Order: sequence, then C-alpha cells, then structure tokens
Amino acid sequence: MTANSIEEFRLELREWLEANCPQEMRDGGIVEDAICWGGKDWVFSSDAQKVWLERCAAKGYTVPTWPVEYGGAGMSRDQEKVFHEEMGRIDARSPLQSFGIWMLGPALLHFGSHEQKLHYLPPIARGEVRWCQGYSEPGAGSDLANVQTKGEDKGDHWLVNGQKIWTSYADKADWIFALVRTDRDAPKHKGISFLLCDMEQAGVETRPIKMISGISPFCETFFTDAVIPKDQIVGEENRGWDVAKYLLTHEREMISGGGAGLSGGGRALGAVISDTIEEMDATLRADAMRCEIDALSIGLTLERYKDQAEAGQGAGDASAMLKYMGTELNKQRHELMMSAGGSDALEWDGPLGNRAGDWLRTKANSIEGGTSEVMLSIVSRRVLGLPA
Amino acid sequence: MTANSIEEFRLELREWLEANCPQEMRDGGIVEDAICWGGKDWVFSSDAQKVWLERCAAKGYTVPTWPVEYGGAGMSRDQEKVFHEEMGRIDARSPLQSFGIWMLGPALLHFGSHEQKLHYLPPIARGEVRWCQGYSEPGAGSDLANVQTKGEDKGDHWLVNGQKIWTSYADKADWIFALVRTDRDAPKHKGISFLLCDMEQAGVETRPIKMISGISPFCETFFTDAVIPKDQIVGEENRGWDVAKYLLTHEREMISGGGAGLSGGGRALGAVISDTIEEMDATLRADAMRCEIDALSIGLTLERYKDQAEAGQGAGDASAMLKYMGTELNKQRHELMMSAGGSDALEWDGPLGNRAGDWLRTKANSIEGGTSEVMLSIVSRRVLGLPA
Amino acid sequence: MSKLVMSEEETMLADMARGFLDGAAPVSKLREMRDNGVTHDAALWKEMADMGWAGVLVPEDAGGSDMGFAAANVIAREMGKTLAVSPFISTAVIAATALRQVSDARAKEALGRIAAGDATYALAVDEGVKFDPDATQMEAKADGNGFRLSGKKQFVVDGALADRLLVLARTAEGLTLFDIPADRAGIERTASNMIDARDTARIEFSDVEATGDDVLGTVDQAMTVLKPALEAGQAALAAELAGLSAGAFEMTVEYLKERKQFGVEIGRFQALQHRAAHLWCETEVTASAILNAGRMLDEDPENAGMAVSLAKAKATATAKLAVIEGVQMHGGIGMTDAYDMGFYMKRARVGAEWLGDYSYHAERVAAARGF
Amino acid sequence: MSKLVMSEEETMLADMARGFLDGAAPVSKLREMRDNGVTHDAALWKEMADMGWAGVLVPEDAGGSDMGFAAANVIAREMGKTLAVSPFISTAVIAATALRQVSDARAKEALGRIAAGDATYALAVDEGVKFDPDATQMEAKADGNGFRLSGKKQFVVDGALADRLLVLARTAEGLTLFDIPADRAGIERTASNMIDARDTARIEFSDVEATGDDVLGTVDQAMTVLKPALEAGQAALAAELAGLSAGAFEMTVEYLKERKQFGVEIGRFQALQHRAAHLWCETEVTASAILNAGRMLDEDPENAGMAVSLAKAKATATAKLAVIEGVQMHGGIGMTDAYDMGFYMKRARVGAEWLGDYSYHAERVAAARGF
Repeated sequence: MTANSIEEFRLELREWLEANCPQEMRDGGIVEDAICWGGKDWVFSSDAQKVWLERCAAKGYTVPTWPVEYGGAGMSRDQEKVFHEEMGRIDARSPLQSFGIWMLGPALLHFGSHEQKLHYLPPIARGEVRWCQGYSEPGAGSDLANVQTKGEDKGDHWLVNGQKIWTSYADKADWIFALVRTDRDAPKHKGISFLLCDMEQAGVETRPIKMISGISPFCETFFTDAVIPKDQIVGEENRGWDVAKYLLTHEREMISGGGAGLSGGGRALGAVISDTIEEMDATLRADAMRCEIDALSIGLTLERYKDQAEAGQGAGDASAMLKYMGTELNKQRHELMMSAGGSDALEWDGPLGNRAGDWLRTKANSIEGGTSEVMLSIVSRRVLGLPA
Repeated sequence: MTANSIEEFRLELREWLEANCPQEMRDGGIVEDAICWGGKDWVFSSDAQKVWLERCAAKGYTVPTWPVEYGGAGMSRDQEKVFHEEMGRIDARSPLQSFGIWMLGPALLHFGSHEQKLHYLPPIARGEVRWCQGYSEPGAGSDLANVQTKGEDKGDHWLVNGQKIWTSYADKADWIFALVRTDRDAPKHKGISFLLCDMEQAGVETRPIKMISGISPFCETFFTDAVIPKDQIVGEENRGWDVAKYLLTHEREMISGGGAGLSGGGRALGAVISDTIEEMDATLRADAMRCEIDALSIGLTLERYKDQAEAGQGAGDASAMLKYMGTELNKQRHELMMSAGGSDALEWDGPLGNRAGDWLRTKANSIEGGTSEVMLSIVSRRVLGLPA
Repeated sequence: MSKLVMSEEETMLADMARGFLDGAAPVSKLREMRDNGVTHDAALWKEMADMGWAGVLVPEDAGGSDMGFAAANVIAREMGKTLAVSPFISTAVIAATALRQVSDARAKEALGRIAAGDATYALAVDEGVKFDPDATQMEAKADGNGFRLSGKKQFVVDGALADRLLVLARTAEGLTLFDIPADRAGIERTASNMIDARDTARIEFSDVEATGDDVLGTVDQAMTVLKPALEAGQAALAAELAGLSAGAFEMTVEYLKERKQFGVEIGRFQALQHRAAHLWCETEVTASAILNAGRMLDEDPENAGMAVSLAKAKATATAKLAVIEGVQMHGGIGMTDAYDMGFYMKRARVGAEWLGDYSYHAERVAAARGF
Repeated sequence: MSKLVMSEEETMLADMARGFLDGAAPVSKLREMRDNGVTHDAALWKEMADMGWAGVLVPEDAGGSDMGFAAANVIAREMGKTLAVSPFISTAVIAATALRQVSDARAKEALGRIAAGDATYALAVDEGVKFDPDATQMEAKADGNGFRLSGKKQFVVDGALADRLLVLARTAEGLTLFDIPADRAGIERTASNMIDARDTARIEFSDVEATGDDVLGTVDQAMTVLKPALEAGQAALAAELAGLSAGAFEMTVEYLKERKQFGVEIGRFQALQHRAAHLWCETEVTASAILNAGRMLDEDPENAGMAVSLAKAKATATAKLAVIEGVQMHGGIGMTDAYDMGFYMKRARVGAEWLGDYSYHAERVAAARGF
C-alpha cells in the first residue's frame, strides 16, 4: 500500500470514527467495567456500548484484520496500525474483546475449514457468541500435554468426560474450545484433539475459582458425558496438539504485549509514581529507571519481531522470550507501583482504585500460558540448543 | 574465663604490643606488599617485618589459638577476639600469613598424629616452611573428587604421577599437601589419600598461570615419579576425602569472611565511593545501600555462627551458605567500587592503585573453593533436603 | 555485647509460642476472620496476655513479664509464621515501650492494663502514603491549658479495634505525642478494607480536646518517647516479616518435594533448587539481623537505630522474595484464594510499608554508615 | 519511521564485516598487540578505510561511503564481537559526525582525510572520573583573535594515536569545541595503561594556542556540533557492547555444550540453562534498542537522544551480565589470561564508562520519560 493511499485510508477512517463513535465511548476505557465481552447473555452497560459494538461490527472493525467474508475488515498490517492510531487519537474504547477474537479466531483462520470459518467467525466478530478456553487440567500445571479429559468415539460424536481448570470466564461463556484425549494409546502429544463444545448442554458445568486478587476470572469446568458432534473439531483428529501449540505461541505474544505496558492506556512508570510520590528516593528512582529501560527495550523488541515477521525474517521462538521478559517486567512494574502507592495502595478499592488487585493479578502472568521456567527451558533447548 | 581475667589479659597484651610491635608495622598493612608469607626463601621487606615475625612467633602470636607445644599461644576464643581487637587498635600488621596456618594447620590439628603435629606445626608457626595446596586437577573443575593424580604403593613410599592446577603460590612454596588417588578400584571418594610432599625434590615442578587480573597467584604443579614416604600422610590411607572435606568447609568460611569485607581494613562502601564521587546518583546510591545492607547482614551471620558453634548449637552446613553469600557480595562490592572509580579505575596501577586488578580477582571468589553453583546445590540437598 | 545466639529462655519461648499459635492462630484462623469480616479476637488476645505476651515489655512491678526486646522479637517471629492476628506490635511493643519512657503513676497504670490484656493501643502517625513522622502536619493547637487536635491520619494499624490512640501532632515548637481514648469526641474512625484483612483505620480528628495529662512525655519533644517505641515496633515487625518468610518458605519447600510435573518432583529441577537455596540463604542472614536488633535494643538502646533499620530493610526484602518465589513455585494453585500463600503475600506487602519501607530504612542504614 | 529490521544492505555489510574481522582482527590479534605493547595498527585501519568503514559517515562528495548511522552501528557491533582494535568510533563516528555539522571547505577536507584513513581523531572531554561535558572546567582564554587552552583531560580514547584532537573547553559565554593537531606546542600526552589494552591517554594542555579557525562550529556553542557527535558515538559504542555481549555469549554457550562435569555436559544443568536463556533474552532486547538508536539517528536525529541513551544504558547492563556469567560459567579457565573471556570482561568495563555510564544514560531516559 502506498503512502498516499494509507493517508487516504486514515482520513476516511478518522471521519467515520468522528461520526460513529459515541462520546461516552471516548474515555480510553481501561477499567474492567468498560470492557464489552459480548455473548448470548451480555448485558450492555449503556446504549452507547451497544451502538458502538453494532456500528463497528457492521464495518468489520471488531476484528479489523480478519477477511471480510468472516466478519472482518480485511485490513493489512499497515492499515491496522493506522486503525489503532486513530482509535487512540480519540481515546475510543475497544468495541469488543473476547477469547474468540484472540484465540479461537486465529486458530480457525489457520486450521479451520472454510465452512467452519463461515459458521463460527462472524458470530464472534458480532459479539454474539462468547468463547472460553479449556486447556489446563487439575494437577497438570506446566505439563499441558498431560490431558486426561477423554473423548470416547461414538461414531458421529465424542462422549466427553473430565475436568478443566483455569477456564477464564467459563461461567459467562457460551462455547468452549478444549483439548480432549481421543486416543489413549498414542504417545502423550499424539492423541489429543481440539474440540469445540456448546456449553448450553447437559453434562457441562462450571464453578468459579476465587483468586488472591479477590476476583474470580477463572473457573473449573466439568464434563460428564457431554456430547460433541464430529464436525466440531479443529484440525485433524489426534493432531490437536498442533493447534494448541500454535495458540500457545499466540497467547504468549498477547500476554507479553500487555506485560510490557504497551497496550493502550499504559502510562510511563515515572508519571504513575509521581501521582503519589513527590520526590522519589534513590531506591525507587533507580528501580523505576531500570524498569522503564526494560519496558522500552521489550516494547521495541515486540515492534522488531512484528516488522521482521512482515519482512519474512523469521523471529524463531521469539514468543517464549517475549512472554518471559514481558511478564517478569510487568510484575516488577506493579511492585514499583505498589511501592509508590504506599499505604493508599494497601486497601481494596482504596484511593488508588484496584491497584492492589491489579498487582496481585500480575503474579499469574508468569504462570499462565506457560510459566517463566518453561519459557526459559524452551529458549534453552530451541534457541541455544542446549541438551535437554 | 571471667570478665576480670579477660581484662587483665587485654592489658598485658596491650603492653606487650606497645613494647614489641615496630612502628613500621602499624599501618594496617592491607596492601599485597605488606604481607609476610614466610618460607625458606622468604626475603623480608624490612628489618621491622623480620623482627615483628620473630617476636610474635616467640610468643605464639602467629597462631594464637594453637596449643603452645605446637608453636601457638593456646588462646581461647574470647582471648583471640581480644587479641584481634588489640592488634586492630594499633593497626598492627598480621605478622605472618600462610596456607600452613589457614589450611594444613587445622587439618593436622584435627587429623594428624602427635608426632606429625610436633614435626610440621612449629615450623609453620615460625614462618620457616611455606605450604601450598594441591587439590584441583585440569578439567576436574567443581568435581574435586575426580582426582587422577595417582600414587603407586612402593612399600615404604608412594610414587606419585600427575598434575595439579590452581596450586596457589606453588612457585614460592616449600611443601605441598595434595590429594592423590591411592586406590584406583575404589569408588571415587574412597580411594584418595591426603599426602604431604616436599617440593624440593626431583619430579616436582611448577609453572605459574597468568590470570585476567594480570598477576599469577596460581600455578600448575607436575608430579613425575615424585617420592612421598609413607609417614607423610594425614589421616588414614584412602580416607583423604574426609580431610579434604573438612578443609573445604574451613576454606569456604575463610573466603566468605574476606568476602564480606569484614576482615581488617574493610572500609564502609559509602566511604570508599566518596573518595571519587562527590554526590552519588540514584542508581549508585541504591546499589551501594543494598550492598551495605547485605554486607552487614552477612557479617552478623558470621558472628552468629561462631557464637552458635561456641554455644554448642550446630550451624549445620553453614559454610556453603556463607561462602556463596560472601563471595557474591564481594563481587558486587567491587563492581560498585569500579563504577565509583570511573575512568580512574580503568588503568593498571592508575590513580586508584590496583582497583581493577582487585575487581578482576574477585571474579574468582565464586569459583575457587567450590563454585556458587556447587554451594547452592549443597544447600539444596543438605539443608532443604531436596532430591538430587 | 552478649553473644548473637538465642538464649535457652528464648528458645523455650519460641517453642511454646509455636505450639500455642499452631493451635490457636493458624492461617486458617485469619481466613475465617476475614471471611466473617472480623479483624480482632479479644479472647485470643486475652489468652496471649495470660501467657505474658501482652506484658512482654511491661516492668514486673507494673504487672508485666518484662522479657525484653529480643523476647518480643521471638514472639513476633512466631506470630509471623502463622500470620497470627493480634494487636501485639501496636500494643505490647510500641505502646508499652512508649509508656515505659515515662515514669509516672499514670503510665504505670496504663502499662498494667496493657499487661493484663485490658487495654489495646494503636499508633497514629502516617498522614501521607509513606511513613514520615518528621513531616507530620496534624496540628495540636494550644487552647488554655490544653490542646485541640485537628487533622487526618491513615494506615493506623489496629486503629479500629484500639481502646486508645497514640497520636503524633505538631505543637508550637515541635512534635508532641498524645495518649487519648479512641472514643473521645471529635474522633471519627473508618476501618480500612485492608488487603491483609488486618485491623487498620483512617482516623479524622475534628477539634479533639486534649489536656496536658494526655501528653505522653514532654510537649514539643515527642521523639524522646516515640523514637524508642518506633524502633521497638520496627524490630518486632522485622521479626514478624522474618517469621512470615520462614512460613512461606517452608510451605514452598514442602510443595517442591511433593508436587510432580513431567513425571518427577519439581524439587528435582535444578533451577528451582538453586532459587530455593538462595532464598534460604537470605532467610538465614535476615535472621542474624533480627537477632542483632533485639540484642541492641536490650543492651544499647541509645545506639540501636542502625541495627533496627538494618533488620527492617533486610526482612522486608527477604519477605518480598519469599512470597514472590512462593507463589511462582506453587504455580496456579498459589494464585487461588483457597491456598494460603496469598495471605502471606498480602501480609508481606502491608508489613513492607508499615513503620517505614525498605527505602526509608536503607537510607537510615546508609546515613549511619556515613553516606 | 522505517521498519525495525536490518535492511538487506545492512545484512550484507554485517556478513562482510564478520568475514573480514574474523580473519584480520580476531581476539588473538588484540592479545598479540597487548603482549607487544602496541595499541594501534595503522595498516589495519587503512584496510578498513579501503572498505569504506572510515568514511561510513562521510558524505560521498567528500569521498565517503555515507552509509548512515545504522550502518555504522552494524560495523561497530561486528567489531565488538571480536574486540577488533581500531579508532573507528573516535574517528569515523564521532569526529566525522562533528565535522559534518559544519559546512565549510576545511571541514569537507578533514572529512575526506578521515574517509581515506589518513587522519585519526580523539575526543577529549572528560576531566573527572565520570563523563560530564557540562562540568567542563578546562579554560580556553580569549587571546587576541585566538585562544589559549590550559587544563587536563583524561580517558581520551585513541588519544595517544590520534593525529588530531577534538577538545571541549570553556570560553567566555559557554563551551567551545576545538579541532587541533595533537602535536601542537604545549600538548603533553601520556598513554594510559588501560585494562582493555586499548589506546587511551591523559592529556595536559599548557597554554596551547588556538586560532579562530581551530574552532569547530561556533564559539560558545559547542553542543550544536558535539551533541550529534556524542550521540552517534554513544550509539556505536552501544552497538559495540552488544556485539561484545554476543561474542561472550557464543563462547559461553559453546562451552556449556562441550564442557563435562560430574560426567555430563554442564549445559544439561537446568540452573545454568535458565541463566543462559535469560542472558540470551537480554541480548535480544538489547539488539532492538540498538537498531532503534540507529534508525532514530538516521531518520529523526533531533529527537534521537532518548533512543541513544536507552541503547547505551541497556547495552552496558547486558554486557556486564554477559561477561560476569561468561567468566562464572567457564569456571577457573575463564579467569586465566590464556583464555579470551577476560578480554571481553575488561573491554565491557571500559565501554561501560566511556561516553557516559549506565546511570548517566538511565537518568537521561528517565528525564525524557518525564521523571
């Protein structure tokens, strides 16, 4: 795309946003309540939220890079960058967030059949169906391939029994994509299938898990003779690990991006600190500078890897690195924010809002989606070639 | 010992020191050149150094806690503490330093026969015989028990062949105590003997190793059909590992003590930094404070362990912990001193003397006498009881 | 200076305390209190008083057990291990030490009530987000023979439960410490919803009357009384944090031994072994700093400042490492509310801030060391 | 702003540089020079000039290859890998950038001599132990139409070999940069015995005459010329440090794969694996900061300051980690002079200080980020 046409694109988009983004949706929207997750049971927090979603969905702006036929706007990466810049210019809220957009969508786009894409993607793009992820199982921890939930082949369907854990927002989701062991005799990684399951059926139950941060974003999900028709599989039977690996990489990049504090609304650490601290002491200042230097370097690395990928220069196992560095950084950043907040930060919903909850939440960053230890082992093995 | 008699002891000692310590020997003596190592070929740097050694040796003050019959002064620990305090009061140099005092002496006192003690200890106490240590071998690294130097049993003597490395000051030593494999068929730790070897004989040669700090405190030592009479063994045949382990523990404590900067002459880090830096920036100040806090805490731990040992409360595998913490701290301390020294510290023998050489030297602290990694593994296994 | 070891009495005290707290105040007790919205258990505090803990720093002639600061640290450390909830530091350590500095009948009587478990105290110093007594702005205006106090305090630990408050306020020529009943007219206490579920309050003073009798020590010279009290509190808090580190560390090592991943105990993974070993080393050197602080307070209180700040700084850093490693090594389960590790992490954070954070005490160590 | 990737030309340049340096300037060459007390190889520098490196920042019409700052960083990075000895940063980067700011015939001629490898330069700024141009005390007293320079400079890298010196001195209303021959009367150069065995001098100026023609740029306004030159030098030095980290890291990983202890390769020990992996991660994010600094200098030089300081700070920290881990993981052999790792450690230390240390640049990043 030429520079000219990209500038045209920008102007058109700007005009559309000015005309269509409701004023109430122009507040940056970084608090939890501002998020629109969608789904069958979604209750819009305001008319503006509803209108904003509908208008965006109609243009494909909820999933700007997805093909138009699947509900997207078919944007190139350059266009997408402009899209985010223009959204940021007016502090527009994201019209829709969901695991369907982040996780299942990319998996289907990569592994799904044309029919599956047509069937599942548009409802995601319109915010009509909310998805959750069923990977981990109790006791499996970092050993994700240790899937015990089993799917018995019953001809036209699998009969699924087992238990998943850390299924984010499963209590609010309509569908779940899950790893299920469909061949118990095959080697660990070779007998897993990636299945799509309607949660509104007998035999699927969820229970929220309360976390140390006081909230319950995660659930346990139980399958008892749940029925999953044979066409609800992504990729080939018993090759679900390929899909899972693909998505894990994707998830790591997502977590690391958030971790580096580079997503919308991330203020410079120094600015956040000076909200509560007039003059930093040597320790806080030194730590904040180190953290800022790392944040900027990691942010540039995210940019570099994306640019490299686009230029066809493979970034290798970059996702493990970014996931590790980004999440460890985020933990440090929140430690410093707690330190800066002093006693004001020690209350639930105190003068600094949910700062303590956010801090506690970050401690999971280096666990979920592959622990820091697993990431380092991946780098050691795959990048450095050290013996396992 | 009662408080009264210890005060009497102090006053007598103070009087003796005033009368006998030459004025030139009252300069703290922390530079390398001030050290008196003794040995057959020792050249005293001054008459005062010679007189000071002789007077101290006559009183047993070179090895204050050794029994009088072996050349010491038979001091209790309380007395020794007073001795060091009084020496420090007038900034008196240590009259004699040697591996004989630090290493072989303790080993002989613990494992040697009465005859051996009578034969070997007094010359060490008088500074007449200088010893070096032959433990490590090329390629063995942390695996100290991997001794390849072999001693063939020839009836009244062993015929020794092999090579040692990191033999500190071997080129200046008269005798060496060495680990030698005397049973090739026994398990690794069970076929080693702890032998004493006169270096002034055919078949023993040394070659200095130049280090990155520019000096050559270490040597390689080669044994080619060297003869060691059967009575020159400490402890039992093939039980040399017991002696070695005992000494390793001892060595670790020694290194950690030096590392914590608590031996005589250690100035507070802040004071050293302000020699060259008028006002510390946040990073330097924060790092210096952390380092100082750690130094003080480790110093107190040394004190606590000694007090516990005296009170009969076992400190367990404390030596590995102290060695690890002390040497890592010392490395950090020297990094900060280099940073404070700026470009003045980047020259060999520049305005800050040998600061760079000292800094480079510290990098070996966490390698010699058992690496930091080995220390952590020891703590993990022996203290925490984690599976190997 | 005595030896840097625990005396036989202190070892016995620790054993006894451990036995009592494991039964009467384990982490599950804190959880239960939190779930029920309760921040104080008066019966438990009474039991502690009966064991002599409330009077640990109260002279015997005032009814105390007068065991000294090292002993107070021993108790605080054991309380830290199980995250026991009590007004021990506020009342038995800080208030008792402050009252001890004053030798009058009123103070003696107050000490007696503390020892008996009949009076609880809280210290109201902080006005901003950080501990900084010298920056106190709250005013105590002279008014006839007395004063009128107006201003706001925050992070008053045990401030909602306490019968009495020690309040630091600015008077004509300096700072003055007041000892007043918490229910006096014009005092409005708002319980803070703390992450560690412990009793803490924000307190507003609106023209609160105080007489000359309410002054603890001398007008304009609060520090004579407050400095030893703060140092005693900081040392005990450091000990509590050290106990907390030990408690979190024990849980973690146990978990490393039993939890299996990829077919083996995760305690076999060398990277975790080394990190756990490093953590243990840090807990060991921290323990030395705590012992030393207790010794200095008992034997050379005038010069104990650096030892106390060293202990608080080091204990804060070690506790932070212990809970971060604790959660990380536990993985997902460590993040759940159902597991105890989160309680340790939250308490460590609150303890890190109370009575001066790492930076505050590091700067004091540096100043004492000449930089 | 262009993409954050190496262009094809830059990749080719890197490959070519690597090939040349592996042959012509490996670490063994530095060792040989050190052992012979030699700090400069004029023939090697001439070869580099012939490849266009000396003129990398010299305009084509002045005889240079004018490849830009990103390309200069590419060369510096490769030089760092093998610790190649040359006056590249002093002459081809710093001096050339300074001269480029001035558009007169004299500057053009000087640039031509640099590109041809016929002139070498050194930058004399430091007067104390730390880089701090603003604190310059050295005086250039007005004297008729000219100046007289008196004072001392230290840590003048390439200062003993250089034909010409760029000297920062204080004039009536500010700072002025002089470009004078190194052999002018009154200049006394003393070679410093540097730990990295590179050419460096202390220089004393005693009443050294300088004319108006010797002023580079405008009197009292040194920074117009010096700021871009310093930033270019800092970026190239950051790149050199990144190359050094990569070189040390490669040696270390190779060693982990081949060295056996307790019967297995030490690279199988998970604790070392994780540390090596962490180090690699640091080298990766450092590489991004270097690329960005080059891009900013090429495309938005007015605003490149933060990007440059970010690169220098991060590269300094990573190089320190790389050589400390390098020595530690090598064990005893890494401490011997016969092994190359020590050279990396010493060069990393010198590079850490030159043109501003970690703190200096961290403070600049913080200032740019508003704190």
